[in-house]
Amino acid sequence: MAWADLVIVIMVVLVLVAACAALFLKNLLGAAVATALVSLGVSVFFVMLRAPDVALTEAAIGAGLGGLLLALAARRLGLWRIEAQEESEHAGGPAC
Amino acid sequence: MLTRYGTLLFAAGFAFLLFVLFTSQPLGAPPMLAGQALLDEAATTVGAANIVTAVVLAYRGIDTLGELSILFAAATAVGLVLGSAHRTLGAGAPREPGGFILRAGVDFLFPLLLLVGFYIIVHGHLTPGGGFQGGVVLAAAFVLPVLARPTETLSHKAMARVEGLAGGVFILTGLGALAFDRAFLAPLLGPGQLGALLSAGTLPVLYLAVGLKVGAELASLLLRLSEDEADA
Amino acid sequence: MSEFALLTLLIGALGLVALGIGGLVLSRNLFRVVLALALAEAGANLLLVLVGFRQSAWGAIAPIIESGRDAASLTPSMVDPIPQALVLTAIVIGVGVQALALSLAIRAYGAYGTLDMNALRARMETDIDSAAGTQPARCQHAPAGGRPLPPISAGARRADTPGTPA
Amino acid sequence: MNALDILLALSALMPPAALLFGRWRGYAWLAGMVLTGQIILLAGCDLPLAAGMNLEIFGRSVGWRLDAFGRFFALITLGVALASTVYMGGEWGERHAAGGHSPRWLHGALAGNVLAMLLLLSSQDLIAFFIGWELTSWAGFLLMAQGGEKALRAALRYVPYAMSGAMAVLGGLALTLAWTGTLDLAALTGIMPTLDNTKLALLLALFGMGFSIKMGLLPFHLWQAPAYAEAAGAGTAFLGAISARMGLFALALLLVKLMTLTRVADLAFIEGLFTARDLLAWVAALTIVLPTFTALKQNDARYLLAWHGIGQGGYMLLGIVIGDATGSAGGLLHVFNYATYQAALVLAVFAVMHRTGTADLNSLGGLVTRMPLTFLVMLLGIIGLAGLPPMNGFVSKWLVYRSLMLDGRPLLFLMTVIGTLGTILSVYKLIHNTFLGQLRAEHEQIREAPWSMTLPMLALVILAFVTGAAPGLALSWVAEAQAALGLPVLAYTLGGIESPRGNLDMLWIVGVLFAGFGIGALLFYGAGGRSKRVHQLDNYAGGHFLSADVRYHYSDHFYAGLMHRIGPFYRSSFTRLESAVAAATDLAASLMQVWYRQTVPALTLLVAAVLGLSWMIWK
Amino acid sequence: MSHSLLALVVALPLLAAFLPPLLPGAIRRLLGPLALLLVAALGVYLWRITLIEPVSLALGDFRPPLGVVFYVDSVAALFVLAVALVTLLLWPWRGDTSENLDRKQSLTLVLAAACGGLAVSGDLFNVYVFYELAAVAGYGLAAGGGTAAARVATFRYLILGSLGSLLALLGITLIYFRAGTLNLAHLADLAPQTLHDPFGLAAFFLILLGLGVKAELFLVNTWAPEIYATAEARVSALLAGLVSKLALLVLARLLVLVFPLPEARGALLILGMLGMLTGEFAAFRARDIKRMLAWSSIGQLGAAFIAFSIPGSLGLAAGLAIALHHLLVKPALFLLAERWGGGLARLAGAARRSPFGAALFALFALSLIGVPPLPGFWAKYLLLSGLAAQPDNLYLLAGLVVLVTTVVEAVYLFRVIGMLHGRDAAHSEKPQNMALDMTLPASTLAGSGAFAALLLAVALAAPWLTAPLARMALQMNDSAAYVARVLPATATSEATK
Repeated sequence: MAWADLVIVIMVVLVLVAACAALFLKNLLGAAVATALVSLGVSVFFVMLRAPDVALTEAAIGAGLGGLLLALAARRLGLWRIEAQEESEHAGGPAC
Repeated sequence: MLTRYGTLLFAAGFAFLLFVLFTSQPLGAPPMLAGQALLDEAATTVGAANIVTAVVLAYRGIDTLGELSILFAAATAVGLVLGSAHRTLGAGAPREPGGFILRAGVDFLFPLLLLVGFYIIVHGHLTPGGGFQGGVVLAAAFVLPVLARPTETLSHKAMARVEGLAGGVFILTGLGALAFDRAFLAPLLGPGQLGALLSAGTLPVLYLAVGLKVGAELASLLLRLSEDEADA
Repeated sequence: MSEFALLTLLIGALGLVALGIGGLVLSRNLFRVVLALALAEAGANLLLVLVGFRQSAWGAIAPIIESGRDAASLTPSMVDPIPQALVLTAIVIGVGVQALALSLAIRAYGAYGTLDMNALRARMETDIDSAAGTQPARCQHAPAGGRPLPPISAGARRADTPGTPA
Repeated sequence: MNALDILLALSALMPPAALLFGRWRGYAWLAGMVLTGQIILLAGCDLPLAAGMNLEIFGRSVGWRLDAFGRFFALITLGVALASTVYMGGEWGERHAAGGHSPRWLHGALAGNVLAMLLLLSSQDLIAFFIGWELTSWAGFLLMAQGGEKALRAALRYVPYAMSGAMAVLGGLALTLAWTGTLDLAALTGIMPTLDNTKLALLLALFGMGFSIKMGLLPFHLWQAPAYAEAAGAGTAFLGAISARMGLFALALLLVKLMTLTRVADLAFIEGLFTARDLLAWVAALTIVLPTFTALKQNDARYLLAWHGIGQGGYMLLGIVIGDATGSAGGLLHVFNYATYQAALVLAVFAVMHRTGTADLNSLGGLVTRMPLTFLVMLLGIIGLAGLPPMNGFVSKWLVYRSLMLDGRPLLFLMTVIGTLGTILSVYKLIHNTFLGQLRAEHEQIREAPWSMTLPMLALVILAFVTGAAPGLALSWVAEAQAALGLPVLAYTLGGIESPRGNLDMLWIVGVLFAGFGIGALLFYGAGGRSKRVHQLDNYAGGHFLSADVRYHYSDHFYAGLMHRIGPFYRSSFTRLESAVAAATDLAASLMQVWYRQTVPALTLLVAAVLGLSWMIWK
Repeated sequence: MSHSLLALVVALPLLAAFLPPLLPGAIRRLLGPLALLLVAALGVYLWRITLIEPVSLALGDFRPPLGVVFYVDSVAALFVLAVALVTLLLWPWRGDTSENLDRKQSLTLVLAAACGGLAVSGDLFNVYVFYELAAVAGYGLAAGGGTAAARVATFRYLILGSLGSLLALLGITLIYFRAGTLNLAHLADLAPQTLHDPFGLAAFFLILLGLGVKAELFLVNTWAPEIYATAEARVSALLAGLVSKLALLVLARLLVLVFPLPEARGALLILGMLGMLTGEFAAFRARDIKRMLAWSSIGQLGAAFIAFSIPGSLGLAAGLAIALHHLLVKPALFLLAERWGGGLARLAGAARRSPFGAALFALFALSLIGVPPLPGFWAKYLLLSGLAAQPDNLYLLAGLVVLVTTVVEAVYLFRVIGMLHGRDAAHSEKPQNMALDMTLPASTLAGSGAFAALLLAVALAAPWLTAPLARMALQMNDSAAYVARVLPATATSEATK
């Protein structure tokens, strides 16, 4: 197995782990960060697939802007407050 | 529980089915019926060294127009949903201004981001990157100061003007082709010297419009999401 | 890129799609639903670029003609530019939709104070019903406006008639 | 423009005219004159007649062409419409309008019905036929719905029936087109009998169901009585007299002309024993018996008559299904006869309602002295309905009985006789509870109905009497219709029929009857003619004096003994069937709504995608 | 190319959507209707020339398989006209604030542009873009109702729609993976060798599910009752009337051009039948008009799917007739529901307040259930005669479903008519009914009346419209002509090399 292949396998595993983290992390802000990480990982794949334009776009829009959007939204949803995280997974958000 | 495992099973099944479909012929050897022909002629007919740009702006310019419209529609819809009339900062929890370092950094970053953004945009037809990526950088340049200093605001009206102007320029440039008896969105002014900054006809103009429009729309999206709610 | 690497990427892309869709179905939290959607979209985009990847004898070249190189010699080994253009479009579309979804979630949260899909749906149905002035859906009453046929009256039970007028 | 064009054009002008000028008092007279003109025009023209208007839609021509069979029904339609219009134009219409109802819409609905029926009766192909059919249904709905809240509910109950019927017909139409390649009735006449048995049976089932619903054949009859009874007065008369007969027209067209009765007889449930034709005959016979005895139970005069309307349809169908010259002539003639006396009866009942405000048989009585003309109309009408000489109802029923006997169907004959028995019993209840017996104190000041009401009623019963005494007048049209339909033609005379197996001469019968009356009168008056006229409230019973407020005349629970005997057979089986269908629909609807209340539609989408993809890949 | 004008179908509404911030108030209110009028005029012009011969336009003058192609046959031209007219009739003249009105008008214009684009586009991915455009504009408009319930419903709609788009994108990826092109004509040319196998069918199924979301296809139509119950009536009218038809048209085109296979037809047929059954029966128990109309429209679109599954131009004619008829009737009904949108019980006696409105409702109801000589009857006639002519028994079953559901439809529509004409609300026991004014505003009556006028005009002109309809169906069915027009022979051979 070539080094390049190994790198790719590791990357894929990392991306999938990040994706799982995005889905299963109790902390929604952390999940948002994980999603941005997935985007970053995917943009690396784009580079490998000789798609620099797409890679740039994914990094800038998917990871950067998307992450920013998620973070801003999370703030307005009150997900930055630590105490809210416990119930958010079960009751789906802080009780009003 | 049943739903959970059932869903996982079906999601895995879906992936498996797609795997079967995508491995039914070898990867890495696409038929590229349209792709190859396009690669062969793009340099000469469009004159953009970055062929993806040629596809995005020339061959599939209408897709890009649609995409800009989607972004426009999304920004408009977000405006409709979140509203903009009330920008009362005192209503919610008072937002602390960012730290000194953040503010200083933002002040330093602003011209830099602006420069980088425009650079990416105008070189879109030559190198990777272009209107979209540059637009994001521009949006960041304008939004970061606002995020750092809550007292500062950007005029939604001004952004709407920029947005409208950029969109109008894109369509009018496309329609300009009609005056020369060409089809909508046909690149004008000839392909020029491959690899030169002023080449690929009207493509840089289009990309500039795209960049401004994307920048303005993304900035307005970000701002709306960052604004505190005035009413529940 | 070896065939193995491509297959790995394929599995990665499909894994993202599957995780995204599965997460979309299973998440009750609106915010996480949006995250799941973003994951699935990233996977689909990767898939589209993967499909346009070409591994020729001289390796794979990005579809950009570097200055000073002869275009004709490069193009036969370039990867397909069309899917890349499509993915550019798809990414931007995805972000637009994501922003819209987030703003809707913010508003829903603002109104109902929860992000739980089940609770929101129930509240929504109650709101719809009360706005229309109708019975809630679970209620097994007759539809407003009456049944299509008059109920069997006592008189009709005795004889094959719809009853005589009072 | 030929006569048919003029006829249709005039009818097409009337509904908008009614909607515009219906409030104007003279409108009824105008409409009456137009209808009279149409009758004269129609009676005088030579047939068959094709309309000039011929449309080309989706490569098929849609046209109208009237033959003698259609004309027979068209004349009845116009005649009944004339009587109803005149009736509506007078005092009754004013009262109706004063009650918050719109005379414009009532006139408009009636005119719309006439137009729809003329279009139906003169259709040349199945598309034109279906257009007419649907227009008839919905114009009928419009007429039914105009009698207030109850009428509206009854009309809404009619909707599922009408629509099921229409859809069955439309399905039959589509299959006919697919199997024969044509929709032209003339072309179908040759082609349809050549279809194989399965296809023919399916077509018969579809069309048959559609037509039976309109006709009110068992088990599709439940809608008819309330819908017809609750309609506004003149509307009830029109609906009851002719509307349901459109189903008979269509059935006759289908069975006799398109499929031919011999082919229908080929469709056997049990080879050689029980065929589709037998089924139809038995359905017709049951339709005579069951609704007639249901009518017996009614305490509302309108419902009583409406239930009879369902039962009388059975005679007509029975005659046509028998299919010989006598039987089919009897069936067709019964359409005409029935229309005359049914319209008269309904109008009479509404005249009583007009004066007393009720049609409840338990709260009427003794009106004979107050409304003698109306009494006369009702008397003659019920004689016709019961099928007794000298009225025309006797002739048509006699023809049907005779053909049943000659055809060797004694059981069916027995059924018709039982039905007639029930009819006699129930019409006696009608006239007795309304006009005979004790006059109610609150009806003391009742006057005879106005001329605008009695005139049409009288005209109708006189017509019923004249065509009873001289059935040849009507039989000429019947014979024409038989010829046009392809049935054996009845040999008729002015007084009845002439055949080697027995004549009927109504002139003689009526003559003898009146001679008998005359002799009886002579004997009575010759013997002194002793009779004493007392005041109706001057009551003596068995030597006991009863004060005016005590009723000695009870009309509640009429035929209580009989009802006690046959009651067990009258469980509400059909009503239950109807409710079961409704409940099943409701249940299905609830189940379907569950689908649209999913919490996670994405899950369904995922499952569907997986299953669909698997199907596509491994199929 | 003299037909380069047809790009204006998309460009004009978009321009009118983008420019308002740059213009003074007086002009900007007129810009949208003006653009739509121009598009309508363009539609009429295109329809007249395309009835003779379809036209195509290679955008940017690029050789067809490379660039994006617009292809306009008479069907597409008619839909362009319909898009412009219906949008104009449903134009949002009023809003709560001037800002929101601007936004709604912009979104409406974007929606019109997207619908026009869907009608004329000849490129698979371009279709996807326009579809997404219509979707996003639709989400925005649906959420614009302003209530919290509308936001939740829109969120659910958005998630389902995005998932659908994702599936459609996967389908497109599959097709590109196999065929290497996105041009519909090119795909039609290549399909017999490359796509007529389980692989292609799988791709078709994914696209069907994806685009089916907007077309209210069974399985992915659960959003419809929620959205139509919460959105503004005009928006519901746009979504149910226009957007669903365009999605349907795209699917039908895909079916005819690229996947004319029995399995694909079977999927459409079965899903259409299920949609009809569930929609009409669910409407039977609906308690308020808006959801009743939503379910009814699901049922009607099911009928259209059934029609398009019939092979040959007869099925297309039936499908077009049903779709166009529904396009005329459903928006008008939703307009009436603007004021009459609540529970059915509230409608008691409303006919006395607005007799004209009640008459319009009755007219549309009659046409919807197919009472001749209204246009709905001809659509149903075409559908049933098409179904009866098929040898497969499944088609006969579909015919039965159509007949049964029509009866159900008649019952619930007439129940409403009965309610309208029933006893006045003042007489009923519930006092809160008195507070609601059931008198329809003049704007509603005018809009709805315009639809009714169109409907009656079609009814009167039916004998003269059958030939154009047949011609349209023939053109749509003629995939060889499509390929030949978009890819002249030289281009085909060169591109496939």
